[in-house]
Amino acid sequence: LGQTGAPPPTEIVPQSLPEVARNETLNLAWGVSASSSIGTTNPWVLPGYTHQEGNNLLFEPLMYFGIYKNEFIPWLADSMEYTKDDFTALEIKLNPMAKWSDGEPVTAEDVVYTFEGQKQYETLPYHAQFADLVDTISAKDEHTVEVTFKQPAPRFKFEVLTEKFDTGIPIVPKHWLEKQEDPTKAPGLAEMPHSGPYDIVAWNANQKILDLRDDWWAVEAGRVEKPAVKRVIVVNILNQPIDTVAQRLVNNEFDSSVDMRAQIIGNILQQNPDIQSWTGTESPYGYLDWWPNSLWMNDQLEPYSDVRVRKAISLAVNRDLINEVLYEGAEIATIYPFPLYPNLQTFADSPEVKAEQEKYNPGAYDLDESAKLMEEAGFTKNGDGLWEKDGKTLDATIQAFESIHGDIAPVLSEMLRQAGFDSNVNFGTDAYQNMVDGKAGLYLFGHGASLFDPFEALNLFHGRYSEAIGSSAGNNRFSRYKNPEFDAILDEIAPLGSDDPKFISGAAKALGIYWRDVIDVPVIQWLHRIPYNNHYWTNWPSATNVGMGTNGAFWAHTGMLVITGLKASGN
Amino acid sequence: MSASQPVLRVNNLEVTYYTDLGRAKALDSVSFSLKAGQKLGMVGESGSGKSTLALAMMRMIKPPGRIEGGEVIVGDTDLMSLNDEGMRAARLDKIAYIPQGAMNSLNPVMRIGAQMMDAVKSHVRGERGSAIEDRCTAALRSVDLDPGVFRMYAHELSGGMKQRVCIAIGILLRPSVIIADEPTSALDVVTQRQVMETINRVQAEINAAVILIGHDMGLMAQAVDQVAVMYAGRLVEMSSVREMFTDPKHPYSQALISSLPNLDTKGVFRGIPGLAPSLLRLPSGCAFHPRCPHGHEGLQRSVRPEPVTLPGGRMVACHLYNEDGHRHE
Amino acid sequence: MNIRIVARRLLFFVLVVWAASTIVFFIPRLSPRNAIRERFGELARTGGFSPADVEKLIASMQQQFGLDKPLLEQYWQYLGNILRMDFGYSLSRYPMTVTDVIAQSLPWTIGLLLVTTVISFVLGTILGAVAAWPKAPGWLRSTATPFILLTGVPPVIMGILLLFFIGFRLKWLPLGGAYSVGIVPTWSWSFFIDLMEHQILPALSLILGSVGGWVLSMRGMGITIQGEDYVNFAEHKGLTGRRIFRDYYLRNALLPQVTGLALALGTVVTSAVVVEGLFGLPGIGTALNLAIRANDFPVIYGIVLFITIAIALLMTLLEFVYPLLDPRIRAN
Amino acid sequence: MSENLLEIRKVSKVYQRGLLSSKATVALKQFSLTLKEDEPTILTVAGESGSGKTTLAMLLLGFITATTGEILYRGKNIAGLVGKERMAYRREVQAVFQDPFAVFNPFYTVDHLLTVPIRQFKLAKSRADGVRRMEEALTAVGLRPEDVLGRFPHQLSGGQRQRINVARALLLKPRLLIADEPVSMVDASLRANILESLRNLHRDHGVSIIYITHDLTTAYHVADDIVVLYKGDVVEKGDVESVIRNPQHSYTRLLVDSIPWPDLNKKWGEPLKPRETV
Amino acid sequence: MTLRYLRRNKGLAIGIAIILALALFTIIGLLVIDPKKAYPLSAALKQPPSLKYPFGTDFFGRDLLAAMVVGMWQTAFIGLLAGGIGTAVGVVLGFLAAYFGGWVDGTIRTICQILTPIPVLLIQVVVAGSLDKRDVTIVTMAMIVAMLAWMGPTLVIRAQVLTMKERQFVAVAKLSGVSDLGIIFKEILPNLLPFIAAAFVGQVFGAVFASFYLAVLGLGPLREPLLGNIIWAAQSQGAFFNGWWWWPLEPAFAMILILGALALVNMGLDELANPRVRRTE
Ligand SMILES: Nc1ncnc2c1ncn2[C@@H]1O[C@H](COP(=O)(O)OP(=O)(O)OP(=O)(O)O)[C@@H](O)[C@H]1O
Ligand SMILES: Nc1ncnc2c1ncn2[C@@H]1O[C@H](COP(=O)(O)OP(=O)(O)OP(=O)(O)O)[C@@H](O)[C@H]1O
Ligand SMILES: [Mg+2]
Ligand SMILES: [Mg+2]
Repeated sequence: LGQTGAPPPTEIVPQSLPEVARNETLNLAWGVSASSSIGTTNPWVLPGYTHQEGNNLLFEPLMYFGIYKNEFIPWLADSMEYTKDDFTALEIKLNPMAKWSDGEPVTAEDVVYTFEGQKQYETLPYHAQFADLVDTISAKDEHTVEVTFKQPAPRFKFEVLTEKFDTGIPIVPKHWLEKQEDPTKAPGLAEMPHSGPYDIVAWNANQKILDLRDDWWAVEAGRVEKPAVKRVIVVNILNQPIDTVAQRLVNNEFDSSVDMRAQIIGNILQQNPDIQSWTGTESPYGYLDWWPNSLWMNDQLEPYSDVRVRKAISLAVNRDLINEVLYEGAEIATIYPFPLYPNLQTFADSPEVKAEQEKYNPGAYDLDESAKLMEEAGFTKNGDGLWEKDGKTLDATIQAFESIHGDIAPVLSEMLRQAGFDSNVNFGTDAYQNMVDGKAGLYLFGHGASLFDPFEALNLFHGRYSEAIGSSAGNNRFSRYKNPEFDAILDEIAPLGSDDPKFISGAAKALGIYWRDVIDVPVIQWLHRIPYNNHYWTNWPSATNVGMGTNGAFWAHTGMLVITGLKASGN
Repeated sequence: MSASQPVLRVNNLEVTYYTDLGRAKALDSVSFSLKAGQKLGMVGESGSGKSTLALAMMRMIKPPGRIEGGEVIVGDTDLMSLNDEGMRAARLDKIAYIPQGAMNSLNPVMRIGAQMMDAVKSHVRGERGSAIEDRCTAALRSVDLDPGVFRMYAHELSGGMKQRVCIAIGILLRPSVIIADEPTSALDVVTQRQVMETINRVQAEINAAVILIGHDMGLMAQAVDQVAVMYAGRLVEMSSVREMFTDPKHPYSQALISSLPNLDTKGVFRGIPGLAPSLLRLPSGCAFHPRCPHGHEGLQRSVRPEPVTLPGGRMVACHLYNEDGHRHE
Repeated sequence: MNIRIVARRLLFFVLVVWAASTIVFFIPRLSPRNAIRERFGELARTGGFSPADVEKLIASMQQQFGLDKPLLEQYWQYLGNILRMDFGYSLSRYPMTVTDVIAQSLPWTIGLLLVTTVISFVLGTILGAVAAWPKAPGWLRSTATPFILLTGVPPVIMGILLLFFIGFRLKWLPLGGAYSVGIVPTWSWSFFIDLMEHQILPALSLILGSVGGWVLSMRGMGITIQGEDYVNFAEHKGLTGRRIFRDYYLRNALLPQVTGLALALGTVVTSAVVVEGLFGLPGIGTALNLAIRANDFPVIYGIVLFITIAIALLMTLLEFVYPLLDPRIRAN
Repeated sequence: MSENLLEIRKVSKVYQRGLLSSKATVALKQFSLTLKEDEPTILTVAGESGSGKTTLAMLLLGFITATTGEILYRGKNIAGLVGKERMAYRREVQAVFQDPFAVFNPFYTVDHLLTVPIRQFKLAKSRADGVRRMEEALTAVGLRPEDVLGRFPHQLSGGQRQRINVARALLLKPRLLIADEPVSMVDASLRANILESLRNLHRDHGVSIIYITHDLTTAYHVADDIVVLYKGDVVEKGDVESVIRNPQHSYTRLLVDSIPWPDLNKKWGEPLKPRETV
Repeated sequence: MTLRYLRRNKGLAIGIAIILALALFTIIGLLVIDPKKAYPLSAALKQPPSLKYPFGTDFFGRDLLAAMVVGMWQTAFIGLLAGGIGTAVGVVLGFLAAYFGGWVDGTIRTICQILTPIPVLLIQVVVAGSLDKRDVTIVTMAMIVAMLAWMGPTLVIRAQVLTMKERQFVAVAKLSGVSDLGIIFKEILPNLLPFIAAAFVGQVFGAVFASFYLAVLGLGPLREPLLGNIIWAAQSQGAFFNGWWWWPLEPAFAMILILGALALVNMGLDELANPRVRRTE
């Protein structure tokens, strides 16, 4: 057909497939909307986001991070240490037993190749970090790699080199990739050597089948016990309606699935007692994701540049009603721009934060007060009961994403409407772009920043990221907020450790400003409500069984640890 | 069957159409008979029931019409008493119908031959294909068509040829009665004449009784032995062609004959006054009385005239003639 | 058939394809939106992308998809590519090409749609023919009525209802998927049975609502044909009812019905977009639906074009087949 | 020399079958004819089906244009008429068509056929005047106005409908009337009435009539002169008496021979006897 | 006369009856019900049908009775607007093409024929998908639907005008001095009314169907209680699984009623316009 460029990936069709009993098989229901390029196992191929569909069982990182235990989990690397106090050099020591599926050892050369690749290829996700920060990469011996930085890079180890949730980089095999014409375009298929426990044996549009291999290095190295799951089937549910997927779970067709809305998972648990959630059979059923959602505002765009308008909008949000309507009474609504993970909960409970909260009362719902502020800002209510200035109603269209905000966005929009804001929801695929370009005033989005201390979340609002409207905001820097007072506090606490009292009081002050200026309106904590079916498999992670401390999504990078930790139920 | 025995006897045939606007009695106790070899011309105004009669004899009246009674005896079978399968078998075999619109009577997507063969196959069992084909080409030849027509499609034929194909189909099984409903009205005069001559010839060949329906008196004068006149669903007169042209009895027939253009009366026009009645609202008594020159009084208004046979075998239904067939004065 | 006619029909075919490609090319480009950015937004929004310089990435992708060139140049290139049946790369399933995506989903769609279309066409045509045939027994004629009433039910709703009543409530048939989880396609009887079990509900959703349309058009055609003199004459010839039905009535009424078949394909594919999704079948419909959601415009346009070409091709083929069926057309 | 009402000069009409087809039908070849203004006449154009009769009528009415040759009406080419002259031509050259049903717009009552020309040609001074004229015309063709006015075409018989057509012609008092097979779709028993009306129109109002037919029986009775067409060619012309009684051309003879005369003494194929007395 | 005809043409009668009933429901509903109740957070949540909420309420707190009333009205509005535009364009183009013939006809006919094989709904999806979401309103929805819906009526009307044009009453009208425009409007148009009506009903059917489709795909104006939107929302909230069966079923049945009634009327009008079909009864 005269195509140039990448060879097309193809389905992986097994010659013959050994029988594996249902009770040795793990069926996972998953359907990333269309983004799976069938046959693409090579993690360097973009925008294949394929670690979510089972490829996380193929490629491994240097280290994982167990969020609920707050600790690094050494993996291909035994250790990873900054060798200079100013965070400008890092030494990585690999586990000498680590090897690829073709029997070749995983060596320092592979790590260097992986890093150099990120530096070299623009399309790889960590290209910018490597290009901006990394100075040299060298293999000191077969199992040791040294990285030096152009400037202090205290968070590089965690942000880039460690896999947690959906971030971090997997190590790739040099001896295979370097032979490919273009390593960012070779699909990989079943041929690409990998270090993880499973092999891909079949892959088409319906499903992806991965079988356990016997010679996984991690068992020999004593990292984990030999996995019980002999076969993993990632079933593509494509865009089947969610209630059908729920019913199939209830029928024990699936052992786990994508996360569900509160109502549905509640009903699933009711209909099949074998199924549990992160919180057992209790609401809110899910674990906290790192992505609390705010109603973001473009602080540079009229009339959102007026703090009174922002506050008026904040006052229109009825968090109790949100909890009641959408989450069956579970306390999901939040006033913080960060997830309340253990360390962050401690921060939120500190007297300094409590004092700020008292002062600004960020969760208040008060329509009268809201109206007063709007009138002060020069708005009047028109015949339809909508705020209007100079003959134009205030455009309060909320940019949001249908697949994840399908329940909350319409409810929020209606709340604003009841407070007199001419609100609507845009679920279009242009929603994100509108935020990035600063075209829109209101958007529902998460803060993928803080996991451990509040710094990264607060740092999203640092003036140095405040791009003018029209130029694109950096990721998550959509509020375009600029305040020297705020910046000064952040600059002051940046070099401080997170348990330093000065850090805590500074961070609390910054959080106070965040509330005072209503930089955005925090709305809900983000929960992953994943159903776990104990019919065939037990030892699912939960609030009471944190295991290695990873989050419970089988599709996250850490999903490999979840799957290999499962035990047969005996059914 | 003796030669004088009629091959076709129609007795008191009645057909009614049940329309939205009411019941229309399209045939009202029509009776006549015909001998083998005879040609009967059936004339009358449009809507007088000529086609209905033909269809009723074929038992092909479709809803909302219904045959309400009467007999159609061909040979010695009453067609009305046959079951559906028996009637199907009788069509074409005992009584054949050559349709009014030959232009559209042939299936445009089937070869002529196939349409002839299936007619034969539906009636004759166990005849070999080639024998049937021979029979068909013979029929084509007897209507002056080239046997090559067998392999042609309808659109490849002219109007006259199509009409002849229909005739050929009609005589395939040598039926004893052939009904031709206006077989030539869509053809130009030259072709018309050829077709009529064809009918004459094949009739002579198989000695069938032929009923020729039409309203062109000229054609009747040229082609038939007997003429029957229909008026508003009734047979009002039936006599030999000569008698009809020289001495029509019924006032309607008289008007009909005198309205004809004649070679010797150039430029004289005499139409029939008044309008044909609607079957839904037939005048009481004699249906013709509003147009009749012989008065509109008494009997004519109230009593329907019954057919009477005049000396010499002519039949007429008119109050002017009494039971003995003599004219009232 | 003479060369001129052949040439004219081929020209027509080319024009159809050209018109469709042009519409498909320009309409979306009239809007100021940028599909690649939006696509990366989809990835970035779950926090999946680390805070890399997304802009750079986008620029590099733009170049790869040729979106940095002037519109007209893109258009010519695009037309050229279509000539080679090359619709480019899928945005969301890169490095798969659109052709790969279509090729992968096509068998499912052909399997489902063609079979259902043929079934509903045949069923509808026969029922319609019978419904208009006065000699058919009353009960047989009235079997068409429920189907006619069902024409008002869009396949989506039909699918939802079937899924709810037969799948959820009665649990008679599987709830979705092309075949059972963990089975791999083989040429075996057991696989075939399993496959069929999964296709019944989606097929019914498509069939039940569309039979009525065929019934109606056939019934209308049948009534017209029935009034034709040649059908009457066939009866006068004393043919059996069966033969008249088959050779004189059905055969003639069928001709216009066949034209509808090619056009119906467009509607059926559209229905499939939702029905395949409802039942989790990996066909063209699902591919399109997913592409719409992912704003994967090369795939969307590729599929729309592909379907258009398929329909136009079918129509062109029919134009050539038609004369074989109808001698009248052959003559002209 | 009197003025010519109509002059047809070597008119031919060729129908092209489609743009790409090379097949063409010559429907009329080099046809010439002259009608005098002050000698109204009835001229029959006869010929078999497809001989070009209707084509001639359409040419005269200006519905189609001649491929070659020209048609002059009162000395002016009808293709070049504009404004008042065109209006006058429209009014003065009228037609009665073959199918007495098709000329009625089924949406309207039959009145429409008469009221439209009255309105368009401003024939009446007032509404009442218009109604009077309509009634006059209907009566003149032997219809009772109350029988037909206000009815829909399908509620009337073919004969009635055709007579309304003649009444329409009468109302317009044209100079030239083109009657294309006016009686071929009418019941034999009603033909006489319609032909009679046409004759009256000619006799009483001095209208020239071109009577188009394939039926030589009626042609013989109605016309003064006859033109016989065969595949677009004129094969014979002359006064009707001599042409029919003594055809010269073999085609004319065949035509005459095939006439089914409603006369028992004149069987098909027998030669016509010259007329005994007039 | 009409009544008698309706008794025979049962489909038409039933179709019209259903449409009248739906119209009545909508009109009375609009008079009696507060349209605000058709929008989220205006009523108790997730209530099954009861005396207080005869049609129940949905996940977002819409009173489904109000939602059905408003949704029905909006659906009808889209249908009538899009159907009207499509038919009007079709009639005008059809007349232009048929009456003036020549290159006008050639162009219009060729364009129609070329556009016909293109799957309209897919194009509509492409258009709706590339619109800015804020621009998707009830009216734009109707426009998108109308955009490619005129070819059918154009070809039908063209064919009818062509046969009409050859009818002799047109020739007679010319002889009576009627102008081209007069012939189009006074002689031909009235006779095409049944065809135009049938085309219009067909267009309305198509428009309702298409707008429903776009809404079910999530491409409709989201906040509005369009029937398709309600079904779409119910689907994405897993209504059946959660036991809120009334939520998707009500708009589904309303849709079936509307489309079914339109199909019946269309069929009936076909019968009226095409006397050949009528002949069987
Ligand atoms: N299907 C029908 N439904 C209702 N009335 C009918 C039907 N067929 C015929 N008629 C009526 O029956 C009467 C006789 O009709 P028929 O066709 O037999 O007349 P005809 O003498 O053959 O006329 P023509 O010379 O026009 O063929 C007419 O008044 C006609 O209106
Ligand atoms: N519009 C047309 N396009 C092409 N050919 C035509 C057209 N009209 C008539 N013809 C052809 O021209 C010839 C003469 O036709 P015309 O209608 O004038 O014959 P006619 O003498 O009136 O026949 P009839 O007695 O059947 O009415 C015929 O061969 C006919 O096929
Ligand atoms: Mg008849
Ligand atoms: Mg003619």
